[in-house]
Amino acid sequence: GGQGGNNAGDKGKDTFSVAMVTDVGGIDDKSFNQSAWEGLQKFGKENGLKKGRGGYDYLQSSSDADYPTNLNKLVRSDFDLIYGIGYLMGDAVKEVAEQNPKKHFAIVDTVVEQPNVASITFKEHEGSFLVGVVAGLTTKTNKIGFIGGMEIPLIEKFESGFLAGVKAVNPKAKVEVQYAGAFDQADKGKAIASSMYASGVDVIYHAAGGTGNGLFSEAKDLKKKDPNREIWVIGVDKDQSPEGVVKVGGKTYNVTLTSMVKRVDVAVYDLAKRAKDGDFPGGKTLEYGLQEDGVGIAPTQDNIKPEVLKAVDEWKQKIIKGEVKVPMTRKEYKQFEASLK
Amino acid sequence: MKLSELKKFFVSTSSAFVVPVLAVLLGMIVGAVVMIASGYNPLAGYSSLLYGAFGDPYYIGETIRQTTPYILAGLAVAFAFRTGLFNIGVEGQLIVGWLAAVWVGVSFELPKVIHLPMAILAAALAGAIWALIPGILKAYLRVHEVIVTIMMNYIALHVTNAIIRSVLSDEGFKSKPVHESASLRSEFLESITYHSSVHYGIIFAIIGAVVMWFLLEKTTKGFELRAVGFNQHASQYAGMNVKANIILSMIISGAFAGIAGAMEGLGTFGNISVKAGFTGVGFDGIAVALIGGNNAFGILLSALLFGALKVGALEMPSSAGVPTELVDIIIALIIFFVASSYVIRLLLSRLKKGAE
Amino acid sequence: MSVYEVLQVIIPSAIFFAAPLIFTALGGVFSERSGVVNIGLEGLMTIGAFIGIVFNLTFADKFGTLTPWLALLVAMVVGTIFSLFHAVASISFRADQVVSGVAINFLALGLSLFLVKKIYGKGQTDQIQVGFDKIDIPVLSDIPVIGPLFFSNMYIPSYLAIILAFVVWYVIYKTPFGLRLRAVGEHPMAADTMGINVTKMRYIAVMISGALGGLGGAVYAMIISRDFSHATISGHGFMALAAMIFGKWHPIGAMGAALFFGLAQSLSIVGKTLPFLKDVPTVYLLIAPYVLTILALAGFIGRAEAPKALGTPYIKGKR
Amino acid sequence: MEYVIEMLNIRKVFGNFVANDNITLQLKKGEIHALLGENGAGKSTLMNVLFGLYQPDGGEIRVKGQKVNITDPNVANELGIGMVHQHFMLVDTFTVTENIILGSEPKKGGIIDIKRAEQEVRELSERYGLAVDPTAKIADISVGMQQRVEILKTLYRGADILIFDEPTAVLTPQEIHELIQIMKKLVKEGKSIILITHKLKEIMEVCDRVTVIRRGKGIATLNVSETNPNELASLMVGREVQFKTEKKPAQPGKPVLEIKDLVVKDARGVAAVNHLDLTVHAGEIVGIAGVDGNGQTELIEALTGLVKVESGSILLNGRDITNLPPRKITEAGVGHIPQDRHKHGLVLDFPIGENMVLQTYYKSPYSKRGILNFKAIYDKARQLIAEFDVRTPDEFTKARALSGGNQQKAIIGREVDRNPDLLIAAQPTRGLDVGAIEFIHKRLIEQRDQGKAVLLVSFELDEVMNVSDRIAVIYEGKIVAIVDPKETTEQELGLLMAGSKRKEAGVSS
Ligand SMILES: Nc1ncnc2c1ncn2[C@@H]1O[C@H](COP(=O)(O)OP(=O)(O)OP(=O)(O)O)[C@@H](O)[C@H]1O
Ligand SMILES: Nc1ncnc2c1ncn2[C@@H]1O[C@H](COP(=O)(O)OP(=O)(O)OP(=O)(O)O)[C@@H](O)[C@H]1O
Ligand SMILES: [Mg+2]
Ligand SMILES: [Mg+2]
Repeated sequence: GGQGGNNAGDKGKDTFSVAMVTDVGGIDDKSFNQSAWEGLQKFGKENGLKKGRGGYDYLQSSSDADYPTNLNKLVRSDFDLIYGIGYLMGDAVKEVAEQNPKKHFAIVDTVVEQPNVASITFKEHEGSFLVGVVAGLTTKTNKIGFIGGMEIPLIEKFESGFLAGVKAVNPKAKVEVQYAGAFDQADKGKAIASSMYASGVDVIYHAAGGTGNGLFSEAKDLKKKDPNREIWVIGVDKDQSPEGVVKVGGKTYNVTLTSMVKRVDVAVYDLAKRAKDGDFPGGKTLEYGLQEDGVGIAPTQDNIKPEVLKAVDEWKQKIIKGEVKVPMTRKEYKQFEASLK
Repeated sequence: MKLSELKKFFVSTSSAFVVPVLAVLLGMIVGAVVMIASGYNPLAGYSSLLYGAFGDPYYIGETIRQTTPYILAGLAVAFAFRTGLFNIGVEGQLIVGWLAAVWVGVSFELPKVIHLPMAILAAALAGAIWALIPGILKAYLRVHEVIVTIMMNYIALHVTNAIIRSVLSDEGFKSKPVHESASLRSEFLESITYHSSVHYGIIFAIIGAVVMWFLLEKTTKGFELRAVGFNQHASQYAGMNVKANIILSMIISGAFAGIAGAMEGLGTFGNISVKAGFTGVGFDGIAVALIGGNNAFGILLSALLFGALKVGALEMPSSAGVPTELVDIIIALIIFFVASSYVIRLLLSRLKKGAE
Repeated sequence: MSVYEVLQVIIPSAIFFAAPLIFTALGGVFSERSGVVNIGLEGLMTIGAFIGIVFNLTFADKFGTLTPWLALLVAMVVGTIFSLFHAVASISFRADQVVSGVAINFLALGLSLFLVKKIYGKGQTDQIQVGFDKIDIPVLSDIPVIGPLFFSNMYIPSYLAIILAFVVWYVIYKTPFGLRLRAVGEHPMAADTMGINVTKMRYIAVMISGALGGLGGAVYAMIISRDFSHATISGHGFMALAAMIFGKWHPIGAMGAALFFGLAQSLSIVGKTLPFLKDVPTVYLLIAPYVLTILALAGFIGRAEAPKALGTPYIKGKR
Repeated sequence: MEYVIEMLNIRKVFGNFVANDNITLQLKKGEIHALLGENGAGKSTLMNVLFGLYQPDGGEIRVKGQKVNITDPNVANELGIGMVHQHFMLVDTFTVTENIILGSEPKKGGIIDIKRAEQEVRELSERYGLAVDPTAKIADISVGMQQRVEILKTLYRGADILIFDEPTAVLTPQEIHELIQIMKKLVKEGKSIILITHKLKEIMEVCDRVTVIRRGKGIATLNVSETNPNELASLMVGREVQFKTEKKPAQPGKPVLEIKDLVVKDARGVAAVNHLDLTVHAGEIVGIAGVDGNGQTELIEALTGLVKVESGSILLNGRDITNLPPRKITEAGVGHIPQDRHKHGLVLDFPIGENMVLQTYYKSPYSKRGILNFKAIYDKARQLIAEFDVRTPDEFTKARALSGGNQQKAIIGREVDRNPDLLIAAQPTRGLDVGAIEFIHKRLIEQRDQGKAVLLVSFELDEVMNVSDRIAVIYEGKIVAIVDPKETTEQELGLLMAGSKRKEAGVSS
């Protein structure tokens, strides 16, 4: 929708405006959309912008077909930098960017090769490796679970990194991997969690969005029933410790062992800042890993034993230094596993 | 014209147009009440809705693009309805149609005149096959088509995802784009609509509506299908093959649904990616068909209404602060009023009595 | 895992999975037995889930552990009121029952999300803090073999669902109300000539389906998702509808079908951990529950006879 | 004079149509009062007003001298009015007892006391001689027993004024006989009865007085003892009616239909047609007489290809049509007027015009290269509507909106027009008035005279005796006798139908 966008609103254009398009989850999905919006809000507030046109804003999509429409709406509202949040929006960003070569775009979680698009990706496998280390060293049963939303490359990164982390510190531990086939089926998540915990698993890591709600509900219910039972959830994307709170009698427990956080907010904020300063990295891919503090383990670490935290730190350094290359696909994981022997 | 004559005219054309139009109006009015009650400005809400649907060529393009699959999904539901079957499986048939169209679209390189029809045909075929299963079960074992089609939706979703992952991509999440020769995209249409994603699919959708009308109302087969839909016993007495007609009806319904998928695969998206959930188009198709009175022409209009509401809704949060969900409420109200047309007619006939 | 261990894993999870479907399907049984198609079960569940969560979040501090129970009650009441839309349209206004059911689904989702945004200023609610507890039934859970299968790690609402199925069976097949309800669904004019108020019966039936659909949705939300968003109820109402038809419009049948769905679901999950299924691609396990259902229908369940007057508005004096 | 019911100047309007135009009907205590009129004259409407299903637009109703306002069937029940409806009001999936107690169930602790209810039903049925099985499902019992259930329903509620709306239309002669006995007994018990029937013979046999209505207007009320069938018929139709259809002697030609050793199983797997042999020749009408349930339905279904034949053969003009699909049989030259016109005869939601081509729509000129030719279809429809006197506003009117008689005329027109070599007519006049019956009988004979074979299946002995050239008596799936209608009596036929072999009956065909 270039027409309106390219020449309109030039007057008084000293502020730098930013906006993003979310997928159906919206800005309060407790996941990457929310995180991205937090980044934008931070940028907006720091620069004295108002929410809305000419400041910072977002549009929520109600189906996949809405992505181009929403991106175009933002183009026509003349925002200076427009983010598409989520791998699903790759094609739409590519297309709209081609049609509006003078505009600046950013895409999160996938790569769009276009001179006016900056791509932001995360090394989820590195973060997942660290929580894998936590899981491997925390499990008492040597049985660990991983629940994935859908079998797609993005989630495979979580899976492979996690498995590698576990294997690296606890070769005897077995990781059971299940995919729910959806990001929004809490009942499926709960059923999977129920089956895993019943079969002796004591730590489950999930990369399953709303399906993970079911995991938390199962873990909390089990904890509530038997507060002495050691049973853990590892959260994803954000610090999910608030989700893990269980009150039994007068005591408060938390089933969240830790979370693998993905700092979409940091990345979104950084990019906005660079773009405002005239340093828009068009055509480049910005990878956020451990080194960039783009992924990592959540600040809430009360449930992790100190020696485990120490190990986590050691592995983190190794990864940053490049001594360990964390696998990001199942194939790479196989090689990694072989290399351990 | 005198007032009473006006009233009479109003009443005489009531069944055809006035009732649906009144239903839409009533839906809008109650929607306005909801907006006022929750502290929004209905004028701002509706003007942004209208602007977002038809405000300029871009929005018109998007509205048409959204209308396209709605027409075909509506036809699919309606076709089954007209022959006495309730196809809740349009969603699944649409997904497999989408898959098949893209599959053909990326696997071959052929001249457009062959490739595009082939891709659409593949979609129709896939949808038809997906609907064939509930059709056969219904015809031969009298298994209720509603359950089977619901189950087939989930199967379609998961199987399609698996195929995208393992066949159409290298363990990835989306297929390659379909070749230009199989694409419905049109530079021309895009250029006159400021780069909207409108594509040639609308032509196929309109052709689909004409085909459905012609097939049901004008052909010998359509006569049989309608007869079986109304009265299976009498049809069997009259020598019609009831089982074959049930199956055929599901096949045709599924084919429409499959083509709706092709519109997405060859037009709007140009590829297929792993789906986290249903597209919703198939379920919306039920409402489109019902508002359109299960008739081809009615469906064109109701699909347009749906497309406009859905696309226009996207404009409401940013320019009027009204949540998009309001549109779902309005849609529900419109369906409600269309369904209650008996009462509207009753009121109109009271009006008529008053006029006489 | 031994067979017994497998059962120990799948049975409890099948039951909690099935419970919301059972409630809702029983609601469907009432409505459809009275002759009113209820494709709006999905919407009724949505409203129930929404109300249950909102009530729970709002009043948890006030009512403590009683909160979830009260939330269920309120969800039932609101579900009942909401179902009046369907009742008025399809009974009094003679609307096509499928159409008005579809309207219910749109309205429920639109309205509840609209209100969530209005109340919380965001698209989904927070998580509830006070839910239902997993319990072991005293004494019964100590019975060898069956105790751990059926009486451990369960939720009370799951038992209520199963008990309710029997209660509904009793009501529908043993009481005058049930006899009249079924008569209205089979041959409304006959019922009318016997002095039964067809309209009233159908209103009651649809309202019960609203109450039970709301209950099912609230149970789902409070036990499983613990919050409410656009995806909380996604297809569960349709699964309940399928369970009702699968169960041949019979309360025990509907319960059996819902449990079958739950069993198929947890079987497919456990399947992944069984040695011989370990390397089966995930997709086969994902579709297994649905394929099993179709096979069951085609294989041994066969045809189902709907109530004869299902879907037709009753108009006095019309043949 | 003591009237238990007085309906005075009752008026009932549907839209613009006046169904009851100031009709007056007075019922004396202890009498059987006939209500007579053509199809659509307004009889059922009048009774539905009395029963509270319709509200009158004018006039008043008095019960035992008291002016009453019958707003719904509950009020009617309380006033002691019970009605046996023309179309049975029974729930198929319920038992006899459940149907009877529906709405006033005996309870014990909140649940239905089904044992007590069954006992009460049993007692009631014994007291009035209405044999029923209280625990049987309605779907499984005969039409006659269903009707007795309907009567018991009214008695169970303590009705002493009973309305019977065309109770005999669906009954076999035996059942009619039983019903007449029951009515006499009921009157003896002090009940009063209004009886609607098209069968003048029945009126003459049981009724005390008769009220005749025509096109919604009351015509006359007479003492039955002072009138005769001819007078009644002309009062009701408004012209002279012939009861005995005139016909020339048959001139049978070559065999058209030959049924040899036919075995057909019913839904339960029992041989309903059991080694049946029958031949129908060109130019003759063969009537099949028999008590309902002796294989008539299965025989027709086998002839028309709707059920599978177990063994034996069916030849049409010498060609084997056994187990061919219905379409092939139709094309081979079989026409069929089905027993249940709503279920099998018509697509009620289709225009009457399209119903006229229900079997031939795919043939020229109605269809060319898969496309319908509506002009040809509606031309044909108009022609048949005129020719067969189908009373309908136009050919685009839905079949549902036509009266039963006119629906039947449309079906007959359609079947006759296809010019089949064999015309199967199953209960072609069920529920029709004498005028319509006369018309239909004439048409059947006309077919015969044109050299067609006609197979008539009917439970009405009158009809079979009147129209047939030969009568084949069916009993337990076999043809047990073939008799000449001119040389037999109803009594003899009745005995044969009941299975007692005629001494010299040579079963030949
Ligand atoms: N709801 C209705 N609206 C309009 N007309 C109706 C309706 N119900 C019945 N009719 C009218 O009823 C008439 C049929 O009644 P009628 O009593 O003449 O048929 P019938 O002979 O009793 O039919 P059957 O063979 O089923 O007994 C038709 O003329 C039709 O127009
Ligand atoms: N519900 C209705 N709506 C409109 N018209 C009706 C309705 N019921 C009956 N009629 C009209 O009233 C007329 C009388 O119908 P009614 O059923 O009383 O006839 P009837 O005398 O019982 O006929 P039959 O001998 O066929 O049973 C019908 O011809 C029809 O036109
Ligand atoms: Mg009548
Ligand atoms: Mg009649």
